[in-house]
Amino acid sequence: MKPAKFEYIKPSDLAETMSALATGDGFNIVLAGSQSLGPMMNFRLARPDRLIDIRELDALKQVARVDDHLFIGALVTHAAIEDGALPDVTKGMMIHVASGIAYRAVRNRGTIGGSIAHADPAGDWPAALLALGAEVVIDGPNGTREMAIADFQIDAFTVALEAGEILRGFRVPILSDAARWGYHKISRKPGDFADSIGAFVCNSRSGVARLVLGATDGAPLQLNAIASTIAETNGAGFDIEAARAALAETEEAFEPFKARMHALALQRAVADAYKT
Amino acid sequence: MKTPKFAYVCAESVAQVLNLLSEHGDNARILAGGQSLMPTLNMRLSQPDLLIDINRLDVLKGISVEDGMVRIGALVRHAEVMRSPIVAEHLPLIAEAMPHVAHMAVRNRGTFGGSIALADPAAELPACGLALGATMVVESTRGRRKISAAEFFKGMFDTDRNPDELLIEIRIPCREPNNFSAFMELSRRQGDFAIAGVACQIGIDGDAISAAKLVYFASESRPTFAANASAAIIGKPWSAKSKSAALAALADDLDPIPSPQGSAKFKLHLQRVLTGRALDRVMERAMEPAGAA
Amino acid sequence: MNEETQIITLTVNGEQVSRLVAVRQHLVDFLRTELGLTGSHLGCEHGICGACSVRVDGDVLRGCLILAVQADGAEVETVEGLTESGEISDLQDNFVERGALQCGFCTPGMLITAAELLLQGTPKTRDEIREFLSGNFCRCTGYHAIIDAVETTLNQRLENSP
Amino acid sequence: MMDITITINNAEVTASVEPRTTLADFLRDQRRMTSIHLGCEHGVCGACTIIADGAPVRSCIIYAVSCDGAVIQTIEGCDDDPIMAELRDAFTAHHGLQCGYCTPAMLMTARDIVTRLPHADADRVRLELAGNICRCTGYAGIVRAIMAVLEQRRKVG
Amino acid sequence: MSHTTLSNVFDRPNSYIGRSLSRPGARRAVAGRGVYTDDIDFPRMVHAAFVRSPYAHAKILHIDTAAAKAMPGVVLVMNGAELAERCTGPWIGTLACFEGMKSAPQFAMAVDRACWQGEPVVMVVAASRAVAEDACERVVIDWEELPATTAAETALDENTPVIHPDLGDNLAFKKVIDKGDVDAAFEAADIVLEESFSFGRHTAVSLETRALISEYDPGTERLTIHTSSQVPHMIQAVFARTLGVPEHNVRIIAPDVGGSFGLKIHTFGDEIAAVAASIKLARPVKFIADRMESFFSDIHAREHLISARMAVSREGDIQALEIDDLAGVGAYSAYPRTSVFEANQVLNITGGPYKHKNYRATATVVYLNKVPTSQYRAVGHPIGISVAEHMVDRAAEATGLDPVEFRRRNVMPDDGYPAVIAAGLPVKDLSHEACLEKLVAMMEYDELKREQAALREQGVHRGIGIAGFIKGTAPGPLGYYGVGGAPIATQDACTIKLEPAGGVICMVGVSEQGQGVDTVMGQIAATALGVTFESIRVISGDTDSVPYGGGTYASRATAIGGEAVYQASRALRTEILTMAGILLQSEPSSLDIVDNNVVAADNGEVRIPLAEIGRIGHFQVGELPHDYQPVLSATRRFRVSELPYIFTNGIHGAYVEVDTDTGFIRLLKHWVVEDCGRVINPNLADEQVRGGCVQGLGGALYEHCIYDDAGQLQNATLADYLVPMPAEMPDIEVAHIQTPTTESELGAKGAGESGTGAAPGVVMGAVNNALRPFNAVVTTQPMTPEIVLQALGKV
Repeated sequence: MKPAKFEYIKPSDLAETMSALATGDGFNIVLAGSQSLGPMMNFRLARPDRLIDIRELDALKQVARVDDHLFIGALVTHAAIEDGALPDVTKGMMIHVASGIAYRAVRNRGTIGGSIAHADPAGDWPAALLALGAEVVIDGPNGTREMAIADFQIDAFTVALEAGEILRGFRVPILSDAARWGYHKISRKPGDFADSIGAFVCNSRSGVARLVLGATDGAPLQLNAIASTIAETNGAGFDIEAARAALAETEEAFEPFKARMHALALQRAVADAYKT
Repeated sequence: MKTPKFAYVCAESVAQVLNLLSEHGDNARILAGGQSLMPTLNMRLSQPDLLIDINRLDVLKGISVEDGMVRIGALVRHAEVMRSPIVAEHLPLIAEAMPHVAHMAVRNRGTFGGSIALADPAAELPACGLALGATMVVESTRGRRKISAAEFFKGMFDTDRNPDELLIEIRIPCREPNNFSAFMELSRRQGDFAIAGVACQIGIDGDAISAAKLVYFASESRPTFAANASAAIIGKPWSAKSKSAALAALADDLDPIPSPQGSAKFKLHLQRVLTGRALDRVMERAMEPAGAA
Repeated sequence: MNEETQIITLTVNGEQVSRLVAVRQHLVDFLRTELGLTGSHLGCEHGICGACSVRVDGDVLRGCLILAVQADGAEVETVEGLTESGEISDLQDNFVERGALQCGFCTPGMLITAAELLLQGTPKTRDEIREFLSGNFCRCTGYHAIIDAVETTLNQRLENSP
Repeated sequence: MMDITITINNAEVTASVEPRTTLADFLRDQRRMTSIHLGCEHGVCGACTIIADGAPVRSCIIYAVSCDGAVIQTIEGCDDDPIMAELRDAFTAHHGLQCGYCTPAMLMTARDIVTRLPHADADRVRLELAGNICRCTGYAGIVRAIMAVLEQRRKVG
Repeated sequence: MSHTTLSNVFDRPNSYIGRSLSRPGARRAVAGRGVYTDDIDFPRMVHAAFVRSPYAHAKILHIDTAAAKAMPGVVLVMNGAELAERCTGPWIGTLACFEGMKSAPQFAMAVDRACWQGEPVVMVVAASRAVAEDACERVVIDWEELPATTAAETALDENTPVIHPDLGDNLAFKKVIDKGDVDAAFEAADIVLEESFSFGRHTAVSLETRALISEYDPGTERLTIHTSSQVPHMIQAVFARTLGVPEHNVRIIAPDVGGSFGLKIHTFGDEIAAVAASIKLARPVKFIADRMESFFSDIHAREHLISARMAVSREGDIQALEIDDLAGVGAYSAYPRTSVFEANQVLNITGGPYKHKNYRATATVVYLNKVPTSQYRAVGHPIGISVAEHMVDRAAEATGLDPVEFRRRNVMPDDGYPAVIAAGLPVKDLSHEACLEKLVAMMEYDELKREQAALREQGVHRGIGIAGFIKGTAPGPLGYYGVGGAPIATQDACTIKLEPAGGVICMVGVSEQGQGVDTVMGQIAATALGVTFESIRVISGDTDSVPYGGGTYASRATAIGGEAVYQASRALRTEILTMAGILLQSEPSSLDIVDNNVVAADNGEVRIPLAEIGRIGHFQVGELPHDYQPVLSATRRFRVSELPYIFTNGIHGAYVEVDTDTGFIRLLKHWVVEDCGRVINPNLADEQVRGGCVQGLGGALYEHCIYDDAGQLQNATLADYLVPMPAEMPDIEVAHIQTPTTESELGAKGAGESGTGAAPGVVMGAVNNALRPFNAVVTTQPMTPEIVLQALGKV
């Protein structure tokens, strides 16, 4: 299980990274934590011609509170978030999500940007950031653009990054005191890929309510209708049957067992939000 | 027996070498064939800071002859000299000496210039150079100069070449039709350092010896022209009398250095024996019908 | 002064290799320790015994008297290469049949040197064979069997070459 | 081939390596540090765990070239490390190993647990060990050993 | 046991005895796939190098290792005192059987005082050999030079400094053998001949230098050492006792050995230090002696000044021989085999082939500030044989007899055995007369004499030499081995077992150095058991896998190891036939084993294949009676019991040309006729003789460790220490006479050293024969050109 040959480049800044991404007719891949890409390379499932190692790009390591949200650089590792190295603007939700990802050795190296860009359906951050209503910040040959994460995550392993673009980081809305969050991951063993993820964020004062199902076969699903009834009923309004029915309507035809697990994950996430 | 550390430069041009030599002088060593230098490095007997590898300088290679002078580049391998038709034809003395130089594997790598520049008292080629009146061309950032063999070899491993000078080539006059030569050495084993050796070239005019150059190596600190012995046979036909005169005169020319290989008396004796045999052989060649040099 | 190193790229037994080497490392140490080609042996490290003989660009050389960095871009062959290419299989068979080796420590160097003599393809007397091998030291056999094996191989090759 | 300089067990090493060579293969094949074992080569089994820049990482899914300038610690460098000495004794006393193939990485991970989570309880230790597969011991001895060291260090304060 | 019953074993159609099989082990060597100690690497292995004393004798005032320790890559720096703490104590190289012998306690590395140039003083262990050597140059030692004792002739004089004051003087050992009435014989002698000889010190120069990799596992206290050794079990005991590791925890593995010749049966301080380093570091430590340090540390040998007297009757009978040998050894006596054994052998074997009964021999062994000396191939024989054969040649001339004729008259008769040689040692089964006649025929002696005379007319001076010899091989315990507590086994053992699939594994205590032990043992086992050579795998050289044995020294492998293999194989054969008898309901005596099958003894009909015996015996499914215990292996030990040695004999011939102008000697031709008992593999036996000869010729003409008066070795490189190379060596014609020894059933004697023993003597004889017209005599070895010219009065 040895990787196929590739050329290795370590650009020193964003501009160099952009030009590296653009040049060469071959297939270029960005290397950050390598915790997902590494195994795929060893399996020879991924066979890039050139690997562009961005681990030293300071531009992607920034963390800063800006107005009502926190900017988090794409290269921030799960372990940093887990260890509380960032300002806790999500009342502990991100710390909880980070510490549940894979194993410490993986979290030490794996990055939040890598997780989102890789867009593994069973990944934690795609569901969690969607529930938090985050926005993605993208640098490209023709300038920077922002986008709601919901629009960024198109399908399994598919995101709205154009050729030559790179994910600089995320804007995560700061949760106010009134906000509540719930997060529940079902997996056979700690550190395993998730079978189901339920994520729920609501703020009774701002009326924001987002209920997200992760670990589907594609991008995470937003069940906004149910979310608002839950918020309005302070959690009591969650009806598992309604949830299961809502899931049935989505194009993803979940098998009965899967649908049950997903509904259960949502139910526990909501319960988690309202436990005192 | 691992070499001490050093910096290594593989020179791309003579100019680069000369600059490095002028900058580092004695702290730098030229690496050509390496057949003498490397053993001293492995034994940590010399610890230069810089090794300048000149093996890629093609300008220092090649054997050519023009208007009576053979030019041998400093980097020419001994094996090439052995195979060279030019040497065979124009420098029979050197052709006869080559098989005595170390072993095939050493001759494949060791260089003509390296042997001359090292001036090992027991080496064959310095003596041949002196006997044939060779000229060493050296160059430094201050320019080129030619050094006659007589001035070049000053002592044991000591030559007139300054530390900042690179030996470029060796020019040796071609054999005159009336010149005849003989090379002989005694070494305990095939390819060993010699313990006695003579390179001699004589000129014949009619039936008299018009010129003679007897050069000895291995017993002295440097290749040594035996003026008295040579004089003893010039201007008269070859005879037993002139031969014994030469042998007798040798004691005034040579002052052998005792070593673990033998005492001074022993070495002088061997040089005498070799002188007799070498002169016999060269006179046989002189007497052969012309052309069968 | 710390250890100066340099990347060299060369062909060894037909295979291209590229390694970072200390400039002071001689070729045989490089072949033995970096490439695991332990067929070449160290008997003296000062160019006398011939146990380290290897072929560089077709010439048999003392592998301990040439730096690895000097072999950059060169074509190196060792006894392992000559074995795999089959060039000296007749010589090897005759060595074994005749008992032209005992401890075998000198044998790789002896084979590579004898191979150069065989390539010359001209008849040789026993003394000429002895002289050609005069730079290869063997302490076990006393050389007689080695001269026999080389002589037999040379005559076999001369017989069946046109 | 690329030139890299890495500090391994506080000795600076310069080497030339192919970009695709993983850190594990580089340490095993070129540096002959055979305590690093390959169990899966896709980041799951943990047998290749070493410490890079102070944190445990999977050395089989990162490239040596990307570790240029890094500071690497392997068990070979822990001969005189007091914490590792405690762990070694505990592992031996509590049967924290049988075949020993997972043990070097298990010890490097245990060292991270003991230093990063001084107040960890058995469950937390088990959670932290989730990424290090052991096929012989069933983990009981390993957890006992780590708990013994944690309690000993907590007692000493 | 008479030979008749045995001969049928060796004369059977499928017998391998007497067949020149080629060595399967040679295949890997010609492919460059031999595995010598330096070819082996282990993870985390580090390398040792040594700072050695530059002086022959000096006090160590202070050692500063700070700079060395600080160098990157250095993992350990250790001096003599620190090493001594890790050793159980110094060793003393004496043996109880050498009465009155004394030697100073010796530490592995010099403590306070260095006693020879080259003695290890500080060890550096680092990531690479090059870095270790760099660091050695950073060790600063303050020395106080002391006067050195370097000349044997004056070693015992009053004013010569005593190397080890607490020994009282520089005398190591003195011994006298006095048989018959020597003084009376000289009184009555018609002719008395006197001569004095000088033999130069030289050393083995195996092409693979000493090599060792030591690994220590602190958990199990297991010490595993790969080393180029001839005597794995002995060195196991030496390392264990010296470093305090339980002996059963020490494993010695001798991979391919690149030549040894006696060098690799001794204890070396640098090796002890490297092993100690591996124990301290718990990491593999590799120590490969490089060529230069080998000259300063490998044992030396053969430095002797010897005077001889021979009384001869006018008719040509040797009546008495007297020798007085002064041997200059090193600063300490070698452990555990001592440095006096060589002089002791000179006394034993000088004049061995001849009938004279009056023999007096004195040996005086003195310490010198030089490298310690000890056993090197044909211990003492080159000296004793050179002296005796020279005196015999002079006696022949003095009595007007041809050298061959004189020898015919004086050698012990072939029908006169068992007998006792002049020195008092028992001998049997020798063939001096037969060997002499065969040599004369091979040399075409008379024709050669005619050619010599003709050439002499033309001023070409050739010489013909003859030298008979006896060689002590295959020592028994009564001799010097093992007596006095040294861990030197003279017995040897073989364990042979039948494998499930019918293959046979033969484990022997003797070790392979390239001389062909593995092949010879395979031939013996195959013949004795009745299986094919290919179905046997011989294991040697690994103390974990082979029964306790003495290893290889004193030409004992085939003689003693071979007999153990023979006995064990016959025992296994009996076990197999017993089991076959049960399976086939037949009398075992009615069965035999031929080509891996149990067959009917009378008509050879195959009854049951050995593979079937193996399957049934090992798997025990149920074919055998419940109470029958199948025995599928056998171990047998053998030792020479009554004799100090199994003596062999033989005779060399040499034809040389001396250039009387330059003193150069050219070796034209060499002949050897040897009787080493039953020859198992003729080609291997012949090649041992040839290799041995050239090694002897080196000592005769070229090899000499040249010391100056200050004890500085002048020629410590292969360019200056001249070993025989191909171009100077002659072709060597070898023939064997086979008189099987009655000491064993196999009947094989030793063959490894007879070439070395007599070659110097025969060449000296030939040189002196060439110089007869000039009345010049050469009795100094090596016979360099200067020595010859001095004899000729030309220098």
